[in-house]
Amino acid sequence: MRIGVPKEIAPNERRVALTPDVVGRLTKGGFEIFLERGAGSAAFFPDEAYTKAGASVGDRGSVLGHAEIILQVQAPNPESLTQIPEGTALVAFFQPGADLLRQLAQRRLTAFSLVLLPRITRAQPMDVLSSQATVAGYKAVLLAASAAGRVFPMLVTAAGTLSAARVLVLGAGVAGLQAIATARRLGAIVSAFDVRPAVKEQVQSLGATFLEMAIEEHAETAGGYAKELSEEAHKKELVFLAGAAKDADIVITTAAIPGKKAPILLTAGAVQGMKPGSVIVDLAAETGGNCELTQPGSEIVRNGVAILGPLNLPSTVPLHASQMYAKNVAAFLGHIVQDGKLRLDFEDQIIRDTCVTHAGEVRKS
Amino acid sequence: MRIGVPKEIAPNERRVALTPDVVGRLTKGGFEIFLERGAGSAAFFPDEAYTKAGASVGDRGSVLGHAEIILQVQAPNPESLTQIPEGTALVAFFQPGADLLRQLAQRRLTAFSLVLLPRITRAQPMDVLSSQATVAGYKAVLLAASAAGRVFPMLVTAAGTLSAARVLVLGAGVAGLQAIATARRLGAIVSAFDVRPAVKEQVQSLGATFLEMAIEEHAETAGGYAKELSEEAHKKELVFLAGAAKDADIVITTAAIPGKKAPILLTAGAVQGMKPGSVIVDLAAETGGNCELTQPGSEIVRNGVAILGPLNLPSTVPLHASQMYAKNVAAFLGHIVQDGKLRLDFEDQIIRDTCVTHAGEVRKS
Amino acid sequence: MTDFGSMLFVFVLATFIGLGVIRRVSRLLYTPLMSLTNAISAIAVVGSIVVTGADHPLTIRILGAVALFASMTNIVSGFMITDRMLKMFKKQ
Amino acid sequence: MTDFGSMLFVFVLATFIGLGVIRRVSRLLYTPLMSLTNAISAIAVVGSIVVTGADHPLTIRILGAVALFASMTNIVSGFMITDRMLKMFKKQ
Amino acid sequence: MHLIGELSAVLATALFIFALYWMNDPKTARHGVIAGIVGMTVAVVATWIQPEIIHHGWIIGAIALGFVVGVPLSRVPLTAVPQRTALSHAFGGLAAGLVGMAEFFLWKSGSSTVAMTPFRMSALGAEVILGFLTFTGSLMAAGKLQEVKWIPQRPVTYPGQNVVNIGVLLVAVGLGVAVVLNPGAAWAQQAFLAIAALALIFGVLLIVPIGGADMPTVISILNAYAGLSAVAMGFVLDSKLLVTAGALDGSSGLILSIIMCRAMNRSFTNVLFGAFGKAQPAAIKGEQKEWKQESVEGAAQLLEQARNVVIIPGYGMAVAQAQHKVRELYDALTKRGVTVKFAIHPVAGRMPGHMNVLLAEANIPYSALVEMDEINPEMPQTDIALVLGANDVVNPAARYNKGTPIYGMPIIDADKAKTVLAVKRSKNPGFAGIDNELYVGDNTWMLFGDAKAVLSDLVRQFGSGGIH
Amino acid sequence: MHLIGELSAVLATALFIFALYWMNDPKTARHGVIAGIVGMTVAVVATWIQPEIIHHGWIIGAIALGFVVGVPLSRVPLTAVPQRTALSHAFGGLAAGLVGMAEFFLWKSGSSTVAMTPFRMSALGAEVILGFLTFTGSLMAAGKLQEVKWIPQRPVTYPGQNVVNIGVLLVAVGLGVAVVLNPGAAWAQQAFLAIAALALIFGVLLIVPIGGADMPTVISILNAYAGLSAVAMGFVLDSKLLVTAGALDGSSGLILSIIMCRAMNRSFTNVLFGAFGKAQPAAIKGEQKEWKQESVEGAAQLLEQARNVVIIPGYGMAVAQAQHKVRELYDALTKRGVTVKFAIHPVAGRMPGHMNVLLAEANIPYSALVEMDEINPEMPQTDIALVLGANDVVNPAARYNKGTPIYGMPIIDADKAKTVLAVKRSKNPGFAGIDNELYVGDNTWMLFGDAKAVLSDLVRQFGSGGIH
Ligand SMILES: NC(=O)c1ccc[n+]([C@@H]2O[C@H](COP(=O)([O-])OP(=O)(O)OC[C@H]3O[C@@H](n4cnc5c(N)ncnc54)[C@H](OP(=O)(O)O)[C@@H]3O)[C@@H](O)[C@H]2O)c1
Ligand SMILES: NC(=O)c1ccc[n+]([C@@H]2O[C@H](COP(=O)([O-])OP(=O)(O)OC[C@H]3O[C@@H](n4cnc5c(N)ncnc54)[C@H](OP(=O)(O)O)[C@@H]3O)[C@@H](O)[C@H]2O)c1
Ligand SMILES: NC(=O)c1ccc[n+]([C@@H]2O[C@H](COP(=O)([O-])OP(=O)(O)OC[C@H]3O[C@@H](n4cnc5c(N)ncnc54)[C@H](O)[C@@H]3O)[C@@H](O)[C@H]2O)c1
Ligand SMILES: NC(=O)c1ccc[n+]([C@@H]2O[C@H](COP(=O)([O-])OP(=O)(O)OC[C@H]3O[C@@H](n4cnc5c(N)ncnc54)[C@H](O)[C@@H]3O)[C@@H](O)[C@H]2O)c1
Repeated sequence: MRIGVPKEIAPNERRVALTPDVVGRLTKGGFEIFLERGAGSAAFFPDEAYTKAGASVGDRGSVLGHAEIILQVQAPNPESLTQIPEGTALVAFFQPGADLLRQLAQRRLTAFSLVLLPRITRAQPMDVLSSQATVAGYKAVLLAASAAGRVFPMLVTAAGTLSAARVLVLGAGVAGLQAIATARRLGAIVSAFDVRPAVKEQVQSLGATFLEMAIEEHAETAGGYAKELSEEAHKKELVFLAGAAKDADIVITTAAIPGKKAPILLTAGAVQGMKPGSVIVDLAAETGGNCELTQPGSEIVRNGVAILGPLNLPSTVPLHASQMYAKNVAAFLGHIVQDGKLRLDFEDQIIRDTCVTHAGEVRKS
Repeated sequence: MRIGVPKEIAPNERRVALTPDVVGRLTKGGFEIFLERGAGSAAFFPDEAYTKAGASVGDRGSVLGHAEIILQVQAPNPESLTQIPEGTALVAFFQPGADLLRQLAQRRLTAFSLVLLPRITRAQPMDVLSSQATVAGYKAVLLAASAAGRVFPMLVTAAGTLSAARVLVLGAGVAGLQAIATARRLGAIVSAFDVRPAVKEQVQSLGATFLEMAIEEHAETAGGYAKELSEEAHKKELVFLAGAAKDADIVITTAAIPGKKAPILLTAGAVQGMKPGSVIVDLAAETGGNCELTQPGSEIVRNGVAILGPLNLPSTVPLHASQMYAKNVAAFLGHIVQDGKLRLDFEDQIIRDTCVTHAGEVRKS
Repeated sequence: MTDFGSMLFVFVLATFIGLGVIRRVSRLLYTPLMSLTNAISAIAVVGSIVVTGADHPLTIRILGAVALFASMTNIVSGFMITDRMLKMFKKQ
Repeated sequence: MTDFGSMLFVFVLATFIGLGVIRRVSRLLYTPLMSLTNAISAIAVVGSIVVTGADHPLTIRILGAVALFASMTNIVSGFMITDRMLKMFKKQ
Repeated sequence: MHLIGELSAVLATALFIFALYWMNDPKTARHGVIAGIVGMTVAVVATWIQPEIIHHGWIIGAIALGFVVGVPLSRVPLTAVPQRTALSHAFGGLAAGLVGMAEFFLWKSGSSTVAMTPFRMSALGAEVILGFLTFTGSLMAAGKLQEVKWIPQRPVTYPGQNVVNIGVLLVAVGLGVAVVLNPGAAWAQQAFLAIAALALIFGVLLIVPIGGADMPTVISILNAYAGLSAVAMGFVLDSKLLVTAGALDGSSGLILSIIMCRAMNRSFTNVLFGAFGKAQPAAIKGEQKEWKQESVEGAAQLLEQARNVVIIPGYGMAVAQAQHKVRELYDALTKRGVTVKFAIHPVAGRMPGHMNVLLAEANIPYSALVEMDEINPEMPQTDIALVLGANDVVNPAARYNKGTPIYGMPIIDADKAKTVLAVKRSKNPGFAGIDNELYVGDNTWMLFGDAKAVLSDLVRQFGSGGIH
Repeated sequence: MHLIGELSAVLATALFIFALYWMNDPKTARHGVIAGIVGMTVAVVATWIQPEIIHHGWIIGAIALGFVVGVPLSRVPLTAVPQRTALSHAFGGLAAGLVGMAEFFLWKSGSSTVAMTPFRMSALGAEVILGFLTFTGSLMAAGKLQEVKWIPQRPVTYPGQNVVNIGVLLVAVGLGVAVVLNPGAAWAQQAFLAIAALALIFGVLLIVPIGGADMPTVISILNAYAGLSAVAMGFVLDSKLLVTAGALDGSSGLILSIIMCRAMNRSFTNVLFGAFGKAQPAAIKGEQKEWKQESVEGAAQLLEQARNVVIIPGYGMAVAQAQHKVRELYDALTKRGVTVKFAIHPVAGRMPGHMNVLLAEANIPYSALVEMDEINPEMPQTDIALVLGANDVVNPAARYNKGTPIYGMPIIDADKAKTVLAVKRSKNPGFAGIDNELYVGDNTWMLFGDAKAVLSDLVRQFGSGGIH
């Protein structure tokens, strides 16, 4: 089967869908890989490494035009879409917006959105959400530490004692847990909060403190995701978190509810109550932000509190993020391709959930 | 005694010479503190905190004009100098360049450069070099980690194993040791090199590997500083380090020889040999850089290797850097002031070494 | 009347036991141990009783009574002071 | 001829020693320990020698010889296999 | 002459004590063997040179035969060591029984120089009973262990078994009492023979209801019996040496069986009189698998004896925050020359890299961490897989059970290791909520408890084992 | 009657053994005392009820007097316990000596039922010599410890001292041999009295050359002598109980003195025959301070008994990479209820925050870390300051010695703690290259060795101490 890997053209996207390492494994597995020239260079994978691994490197037109399956990180832009022949399959990591889906269906592409991958055990090797969230959680702490006016660890020195930074992590999913771990590594005193009850033990298993707030409702879905809170509970949460933020030097927010706008956890008032020099890193910026003041994609300062709303953090760690993405995608390929042909078995939960357009129809919305 | 603390006006300088905390202690000790409005704001110390601690906040002119001792981080610029009355004492952390010294002497200031503080045991509480190098070493690792295309710790995940970053630290003085410790905290595999033999044990005491190269000469002065190497030894070192850099993902260089240009440790050729995606953070940028390609104050990329030459890193952690600076300066004040008067006892090594101009004369060069 | 061999046997075996048991006594307890063994060694009381109480000449019995008094002092003060010291180890 | 009291004494003391010493044997060595004590318990050989070698009726001596053979087998195989097993603990 | 006898007895006793004492430590254990041999030689020679010993040929012959049989018996494969030990006990028991018989008949025939006090006669009875029951009991045990065809390996139980067994013993003891009270009676000789026969029968009955798993405990108890029969012989023959050596042997057997009982969670009294049967049936009835529990002592012993150990950490290690204790265990094991590796499953814990974060915190070198794909081929050669609060990631159901959520997930093949030790707090399932057959595997032993607490205990076991 | 005697002897022996065995553990130690009391009561009663005992009044009187003196003697302040023990030994020795004398004269007067074999006569001699030398020796020791005026506290030595001492002893022994060989001789009685006198003198001579520091060792040895005299009495009186109890006492005294010698770095032979003097002079001569070494066992004991411990880490902890062992020690101590704090000096190590990095790696909670300024006021109330590879930062010279590079540097006041334990590898100085008088302080004890190794040992001591 012919696989095409175009260069990512979205701004600030430095990842690449396949790495030479994975290319090698795929070619051994009978795939032919066509790679756009320079596709991996932003992630530090030179074209030679790909050719050595068995890929053919060519121009964008030929890559998009001749592949049976196109692997990307971001969704193709409208212009690229026109270059892709009808019936081609597309695997990428995109939010399935209505416009985009319509275009994909129009072009009769069989498109798979990895954002929709079910979080079930056997899908773990393909779980792009987890792998990229891991990178994001790690990087968020580095951003916070770089932006902070203080060092994270406690240091007793001849010039006095530097107290350890107090880091508060809101939302302890994959990214949140990784943030906790990274902040602890740097020597910070970490506490965390989440609405899902199972998280408490997980937070403690990383040596951090879990902040307890009595929420009467059951905030976890059967699938292990968080539910939106009732208005009353949410108000209670806001008051509670404003109190917690007061003591924090660093707040990292990662709360998300799948398919919904991110919940607001820090109001402008809560930010007002924080110490000057504190830093908020809002990982939910992409879906609106957990902090009321967050401006996605930029950094603002309010009352001496820096509020960072970084977008696409994983792309800033392109080498490892691509490595994981490529492994995820290869696992996904292995699942949807059988005997050299696309297996469109919609009984299969993974295929059913991720395939958003097929044969000119929008299957999901 | 009247102490004046003007706002730092050098570009990118966010530190402040005194913190409210230290102001409190000094006022209790009989000093009167005059602070320029907003002097601490960049380091997150609001004016109110200073007034609360007993300082008077005023405009620049009155602060410079009425103080008996002026405390600064950077040396005053020529314009400020004209505002300072003759005979005033000045304590700051500056390289004693000939031009500057001339101006200081001209204005008949009694100027102390904390850069020249002897590294003796009893001077440790005033040791600004150490305190600021501590911050720099820590921050250098954060810079490197942020710039790297990879994560530092080893992580075994469903999307494959991310290998730990290999960090090489060149020059293991105060900043280098702190860099080693910080990189180890983040989970990197760290090795280090220095010409002073005593450093080996110190590097190992942080759990890192010391790279051994047989240097025949004794590269340590009686004061515990490094000497310049002979040309031959230096050549040998360059070859050795080029080899070591090949394996590294991150190189942090901190080598310095007091009063001299920083030694070159990484040639353009060595950089060529490094892996794409590697990062060099050159802490010696201020004195020319340890890497041949370093451009002080900016970041360049060569063969996929990012070379960062940050200037004034401590200033990017203004809160803690100022806190330590202020404690150092207060300790120095305690040493040079006795019974409310400047004690110009040139028998005292600390005073002798640091006092660069007095009574219109340049005492050091 | 016991034969010499048995006595020797008993002595050797008891010494082994003594060495084995004492070696394992907690370092914390050496001082009370010393007073305890001190009390136990006053087992010489057995001999004194025989000498004192049997139908012997007066001088002999006086010797015995002094010995008995001495041993008894040991026993009483030895056990009591040991117990007093041990009471101080409530912590554990 | 030893009296009953001494024997009892010896038995009690030896049991104490046995308990004390064995309790401290490394868990690693229980198997060799078992074969070693097995060999030592073949001390019954002493009785067999007397029965076999003294001037007794033939039947008695045959009983003795069988016992002697049995004990001797124990001694030989017991010590030898213990040593063989212990040789395997070179590691430490 | 008498003095030499006494002194050599003291010497031999001391040597025997040292022999056992030196078994404390593998380093000195071989000195122990030498001390034992010297002690035994001293005892034999001292006895032999007594003037009343005249039939030297007989002695030499029997001893030679002993060597002929003993040497090959010491060369059995290590797997057959338990049988050999049992067989040895049988020989020991036989010797004691025979000597007892001989003494009795000697005395009956009037040719004994020994005065037959009631005490001595009681001792004689005890010697014969203990000796012969040890003889047949040990033979049976050896047979069961060797899986001899006509000896049923399975425990054989029937109603009223204990009554029958105790009955047989009581009759023998009763006859003994009768003989002691009427040593001169005409029937005494017959009674004595009957005692011997009953003891022989009792030995068989004692072992019949016992299953293979309990055999080591039984052998250890038989060891104690053999020792006690030597003590009795000592009383008869008026030999303090016999009494001491026998007492050493008896107490050692006792201690070992107590320890073994404890390790198997059995009460000692349950074992003491052959009432072993009771706990057995459940295990035999169905093929239903059982959770087998190991004591911390037992686990420490297993780990010490292993050449290579693979530790498989999971979420439970994280929950217990046991990483520092893991490091102590790692240190203790590597110090003993055991190779220790950590097998890290890609989704162990609850976040990517969860195990890495914790193990790095505890300063476990990266080089000791091995990925799943690398370790799996090595698992069959692994002596011990220590599963530390991991569950789903070692669940063999992932390989074949399509009904489970984890089907298809690659797992760490802990079940292929020679022995598995698994630490968890309860029988509860892990994240995926499914049962794990690994825990009831034949070669799996559970260590129930919080991972940190269990590891503390384990590490302490090593610490204390090393000193004494 | 005889049977009761034998059985009660066995019982009393067993009780004494248990009494000592229970001293293993503070938890059971008081049971030990009860066992001892019961054992003693059994022995006394069994003796008393013998038919030949007829003068009950005498016995009651002597016993009552024993209580009258004994009870107050047990109420001495704890500081006087050593003297009391010594005095007690004196009483024990006296009793043995007197009984020996009595036995001898009884036998001489022909009113003894005991056959005086040479063996028994030797035992009698030993009893008297050991008893009387213990008597005066212990009295002297008690006097020295109590600082009685007319007994010189300082060691008194003179040339040829050892020759004189050994001479006296040899004469006594020689006389003893003569008596054994000619028990019936006319001069035997005088000779026997002379033996007693010489023993009394020897006891005094034995203690004269010994200084206060060695006294505990000496007392322990005297304890052994007292025990041996009881053994000898047992041989004379044909009492196995005396022999066992005496042997227990003798071996305990022996072991304790060996342990004490080891802890003080003295050879045991050096102490055995009163040749203590030799090592002394150096200590007396000048006021020059000495490095005192503590054993790991001793240190563990000290730490266990402390209520609060302050650990002062320095560069040596870092060099040894001992942080994880430090954590183990921290765990072990806090588990025992000891309060542990870490005093972090601003320049400990070789970089700012050096100690923090390492202690955080080992997961020591931040709350346990205390800054210098905060800990210093607490130091005088600190039971133990454990200086762990720190040197300059605890060097009192910084306070007053203007000549040193560290003059004026604030230090952690380790020297003000009640006891200081200092771990380092050698007597080498630290970074500043200057001597540290803290290490030779009166309340300081060195633990030489690599910090990691020393801590491992310490932690193992705790581990093993808890089990047995
Ligand atoms: N790594 C990831 O990124 C990630 C993310 C989400 C989900 N998951 C899932 O999490 C699971 C990970 O597998 P796993 O084997 O590591 O964990 P697991 O299957 O959840 O098993 C953990 C085991 O540890 C035991 N345990 C818990 N606390 C303990 C304590 N204090 N002491 C001793 N044992 C304790 C539990 O048994 P007791 O309760 O009886 O003690 C449990 O059986 C997988 O199913 C994976 O799919 C992983
Ligand atoms: N913190 C900073 O920023 C900084 C920077 C530069 C200099 N300094 C200077 O460094 C010194 C720090 O004081 P410090 O007390 O921490 O250190 P120190 O005075 O250098 O003493 C360290 C002690 O540790 C012992 N040691 C070394 N390795 C050991 C091992 N493996 N096991 C056990 N002991 C070991 C050494 O004695 P043995 O050799 O006998 O074992 C030595 O006495 C001060 O003088 C300070 O001024 C500090
Ligand atoms: N079974 C698997 O194989 C597998 C793999 C990966 C992840 N997961 C699970 O998927 C789940 C979601 O992980 P994710 O990181 O993608 O989550 P996410 O990004 O959707 O949300 C991040 C976190 O925000 C929390 N949150 C939502 N609303 C909040 C509020 N109002 N206040 C505070 N916190 C709030 C959520 O509970 C969640 O923990 C987790 O349970 C994770 O364990 C399962
Ligand atoms: N005694 C005290 O109180 C005290 C306090 C602080 C620092 N110090 C000492 O001062 C000394 C200098 O510390 P610093 O951080 O300011 O040093 P620095 O900034 O002058 O130099 C940094 C490091 O670069 C190294 N270096 C120089 N040339 C090199 C080459 N060609 N190759 C490799 N490495 C080279 C030096 O050895 C030094 O370790 C250290 O010994 C430190 O311990 C002492």
